[in-house]
Amino acid sequence: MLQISDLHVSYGHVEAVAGIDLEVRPGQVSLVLGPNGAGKSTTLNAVAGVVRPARGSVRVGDLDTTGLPAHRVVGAGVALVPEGRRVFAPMTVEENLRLGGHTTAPGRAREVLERIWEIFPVLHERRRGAAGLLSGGEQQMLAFGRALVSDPAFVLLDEPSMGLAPAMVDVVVEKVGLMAESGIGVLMVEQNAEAGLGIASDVTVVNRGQVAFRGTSAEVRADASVLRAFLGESALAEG
Amino acid sequence: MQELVAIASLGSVYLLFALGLSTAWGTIGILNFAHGAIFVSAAYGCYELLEVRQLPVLVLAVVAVLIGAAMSLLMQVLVFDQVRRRASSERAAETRILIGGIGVAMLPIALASHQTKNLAFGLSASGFEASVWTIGGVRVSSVQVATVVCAVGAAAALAWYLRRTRAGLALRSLGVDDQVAALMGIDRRRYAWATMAVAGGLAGLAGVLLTLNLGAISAESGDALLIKAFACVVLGGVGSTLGVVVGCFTLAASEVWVLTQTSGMWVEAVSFGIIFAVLLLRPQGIFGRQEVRRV
Amino acid sequence: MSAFYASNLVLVQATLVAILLALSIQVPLRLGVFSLAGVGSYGIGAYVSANLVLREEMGAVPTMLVSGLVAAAVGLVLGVVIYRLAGLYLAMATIAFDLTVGVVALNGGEWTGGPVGLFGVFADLTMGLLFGTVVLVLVLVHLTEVGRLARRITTVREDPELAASMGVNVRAYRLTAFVVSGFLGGLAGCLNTLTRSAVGLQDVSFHLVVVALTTIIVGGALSWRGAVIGAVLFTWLPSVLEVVGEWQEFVYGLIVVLAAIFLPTGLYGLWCSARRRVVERFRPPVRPRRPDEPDVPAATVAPEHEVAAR
Amino acid sequence: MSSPSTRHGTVPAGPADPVDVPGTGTAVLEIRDLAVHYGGVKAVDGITMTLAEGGISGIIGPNGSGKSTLVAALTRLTRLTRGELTVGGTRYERVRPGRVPGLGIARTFQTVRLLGDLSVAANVQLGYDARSRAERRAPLRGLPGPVAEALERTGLTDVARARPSELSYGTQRRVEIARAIVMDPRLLLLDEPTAGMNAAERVEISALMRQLRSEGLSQLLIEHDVQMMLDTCDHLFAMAQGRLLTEGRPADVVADPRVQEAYLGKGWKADAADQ
Repeated sequence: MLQISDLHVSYGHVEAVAGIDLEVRPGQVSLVLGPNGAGKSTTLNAVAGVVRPARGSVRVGDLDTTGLPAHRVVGAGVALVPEGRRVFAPMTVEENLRLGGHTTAPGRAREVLERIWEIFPVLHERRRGAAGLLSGGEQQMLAFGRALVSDPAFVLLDEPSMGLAPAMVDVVVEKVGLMAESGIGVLMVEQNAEAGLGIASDVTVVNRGQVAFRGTSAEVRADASVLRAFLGESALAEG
Repeated sequence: MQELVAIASLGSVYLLFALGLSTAWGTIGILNFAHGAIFVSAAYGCYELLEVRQLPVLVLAVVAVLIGAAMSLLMQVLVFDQVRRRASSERAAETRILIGGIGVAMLPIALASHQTKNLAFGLSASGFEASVWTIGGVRVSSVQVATVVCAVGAAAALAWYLRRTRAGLALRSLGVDDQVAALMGIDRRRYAWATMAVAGGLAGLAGVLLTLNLGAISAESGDALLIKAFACVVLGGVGSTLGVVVGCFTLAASEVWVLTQTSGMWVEAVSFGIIFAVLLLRPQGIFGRQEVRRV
Repeated sequence: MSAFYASNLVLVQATLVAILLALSIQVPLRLGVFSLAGVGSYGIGAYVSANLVLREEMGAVPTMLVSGLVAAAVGLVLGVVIYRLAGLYLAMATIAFDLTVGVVALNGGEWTGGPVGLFGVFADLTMGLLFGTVVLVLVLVHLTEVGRLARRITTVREDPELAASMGVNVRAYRLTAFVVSGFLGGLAGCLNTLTRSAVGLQDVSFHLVVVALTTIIVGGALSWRGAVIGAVLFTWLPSVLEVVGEWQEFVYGLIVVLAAIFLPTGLYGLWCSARRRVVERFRPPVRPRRPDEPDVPAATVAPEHEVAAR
Repeated sequence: MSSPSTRHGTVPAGPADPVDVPGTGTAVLEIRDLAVHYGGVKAVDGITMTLAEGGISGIIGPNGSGKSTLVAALTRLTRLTRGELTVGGTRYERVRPGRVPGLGIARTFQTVRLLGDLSVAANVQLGYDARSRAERRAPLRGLPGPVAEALERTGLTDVARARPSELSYGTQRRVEIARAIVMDPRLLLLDEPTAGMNAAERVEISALMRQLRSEGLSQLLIEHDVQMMLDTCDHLFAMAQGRLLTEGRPADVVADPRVQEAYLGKGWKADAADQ
């Protein structure tokens, strides 16, 4: 289990994350929703070691990974797919995937790579091409694949549907579902609520660095105030 | 034909020197202005060692590589890492790494100049005499052959390493996006140390080979070589091993051509002309993919 | 006092020239233009002035003006060619320019005296004129460090995009940096030739780049006061520290390294922040922020279109 | 356009009766068929908009919908692939960015861009510096009148001598707004001005914008916070994937199923209907 307790992160004067608790279980998708600037991405970055939390703890199974640098968090079994995908554009698709397996034992990496070719046939087709030439959706697939090669127990997804056409969003959602089915715990951050609701087991709405709502997918659909949390956060305060 | 031999050996010296400079710049983002000082210091270290005891030339080459690697690593740990840790932004770090490099280069050069009284020094004390062969009217020395073999071998090995190995791949990814590279589990600092050590070792080897080639070098020869290497790297394209190879031999050929056409004093200007021409006409270099950072 | 002055005349002159040379690198730096072309301009000014005096028997004042203007014109041409380059590329391209000037000096035949140089360059340069010129330059530079112009220069350096949004023609500012740098460098070279009545290859060497850069980095890069502090320090250090003697270069190198690591704003910057701290102690703080809080890292707030372009 | 469903009865109506909005007849800014492509990415792909003089227009759209690129294009900081831009009757799609303020467009940035070495007052003065020589009056002592006034209106007078780093994020954003209004623009472009602000600060900014509108200043607001848009804007544009989805009265736009879908995913409406 990936457990985030009382996480605080500050940038200058802004306390971007002010005490967030989250749990991610293997094989399940935890969805984090919230408006821009709510602290969603910062939470993921703090878990992945990109930024240092000011307070709180992150535990992966029995391992305390709080404050570890990013390159060591990967070894603990947590892979982050960053916002905007950020594939290594001038390198080939295959090289991108091999980089994802940097910390994996070579034999195991090859095994996982074979699986990835199966899940994402488009990547196999274009494996010799430069990653920068892929479409947005294909780049998202590559970013998923790259994270999966590290053979993670938990995957953190930062707005995977961002900037993608609706049809492509459906594909992304489908692949996230596949990830979870294979036993990986997924922590997904989204602005696009529907992109995750169908596959998420639990939903956390974050607002101004704190948890504003927590419940199951069905509860979110039933509660109109959560919708308003998206369309206007002050509406939530009033409701 | 004799010119071809000159181009091959001159280009090979440039190549040995520029390979490390280019790789460090293209991957870990460090343009080491003290690279020339490492080159001279390694040769000078061998010269001082010969004062103590006579050593065969092969041992000297190994010593030069070790001196170069150690100096380069030390600079990385004591200066560049420190600058980067304290700098507020990537841009500020870039400028101060350049300045720090200029400063750190002065230290060994001052030492060597002081000891040699600014005179040229050589490695004749090793008792090594290059054999010279004449093949079809073309004179080739064993040192020239060794230089070409070392340079081409080093370039091929480096290209293979960067293309084919897991570590090489990781190193290249640092040059593309070091933040995401960290997310892949790549430890930038460790790679920076290894890269700088290799770069320094190659510069050290170039120092001994050029000294043997020319008979003697002076403490100042590193500065001129640095600008030339910059020209080669810019010409070929930062981050491309093939580009550096082409750049180095192009510069050597241009210099040899100018040497045969003019009085020879203009040779030094060739590299500057190349820098200007490339930055204006094709800023990413012949094989470069990264766009030159412009305003 | 006068005995001290007489015995140290050469050093005083050298300090004044060093101030101008340092300014020729500092002015573009203040605009965010990392150009070291001022050293090449220095060489141009040095040789042009020698020729003007030796061939045309020109007086000191017209020689200074013409040398400065010639170097400024060359600076403008150079600027038009490379003003778009940034960072290391610009620094290296301008170093190449400096060294090109050196090669031309070496091959200039009777115009430059080749490796020997030119001697007997006597003009009517008085100490008063030299001093007055430097003071005038400092006053003019000072005017760019106060008020509207100072604010706009700072914006061009720190955030060119913001500067454009504030109506600044960034390209014109950057080109002006090349011209002013050329003029100041040319003037410095000319004054050096006139005070020493000779010019040689040492006036166009790479070593000068190191000297000028060191002066500014240690003194402080963002004010003429930094250039003055650095120039005084590095001209007088050898005579004050006799012990250093032949290890001068070594000590200089050490100072540059330490400054690059620990002194991002130079000695003048250090003085300014110390003064500010004292002032702030007596001013009620405005919701002070904790010193351990980091700035927002740029990467976490990347504009949307940058992400899209990747 | 479909009429709003009853569910949106909870959404407050626009802040002002359209009749009260001054001078809606003429256009302050016209955008015609604007496109910006980066390599293969069509960040903005054929947008036509007209901003009414004297009103507050808003643009909403999810991340990656092209809003920031649009702003970069309007301020000439990015190259247009095609399209025409007209401000106050002057075509300007080819001018360099430094001339945009002279045409009467002032802006704030998505991330705070203040100069850390300058005081708050000096940062605001940067905006005054952008005015033409004829409009500038620099007093011998103290701040020029318009600068002092802008500081006063944005509630910054007390912190005028502080450095930006000493201020909270919300206050820093107000410095940016002060810097923009002291330029005396005909159009003020606000790029996510309330990001990182708390609710009280948001209300303040919204009030300030409406105050400026009552003085006749046209504004273009880019925001994620839809509630703030509903409270502040007279006219709303919704973008998705580089294109204009719809435009109209704010409440209508927010109620538009296509807008709901862009924000919430296409399955949303069906699910909501189940309730």
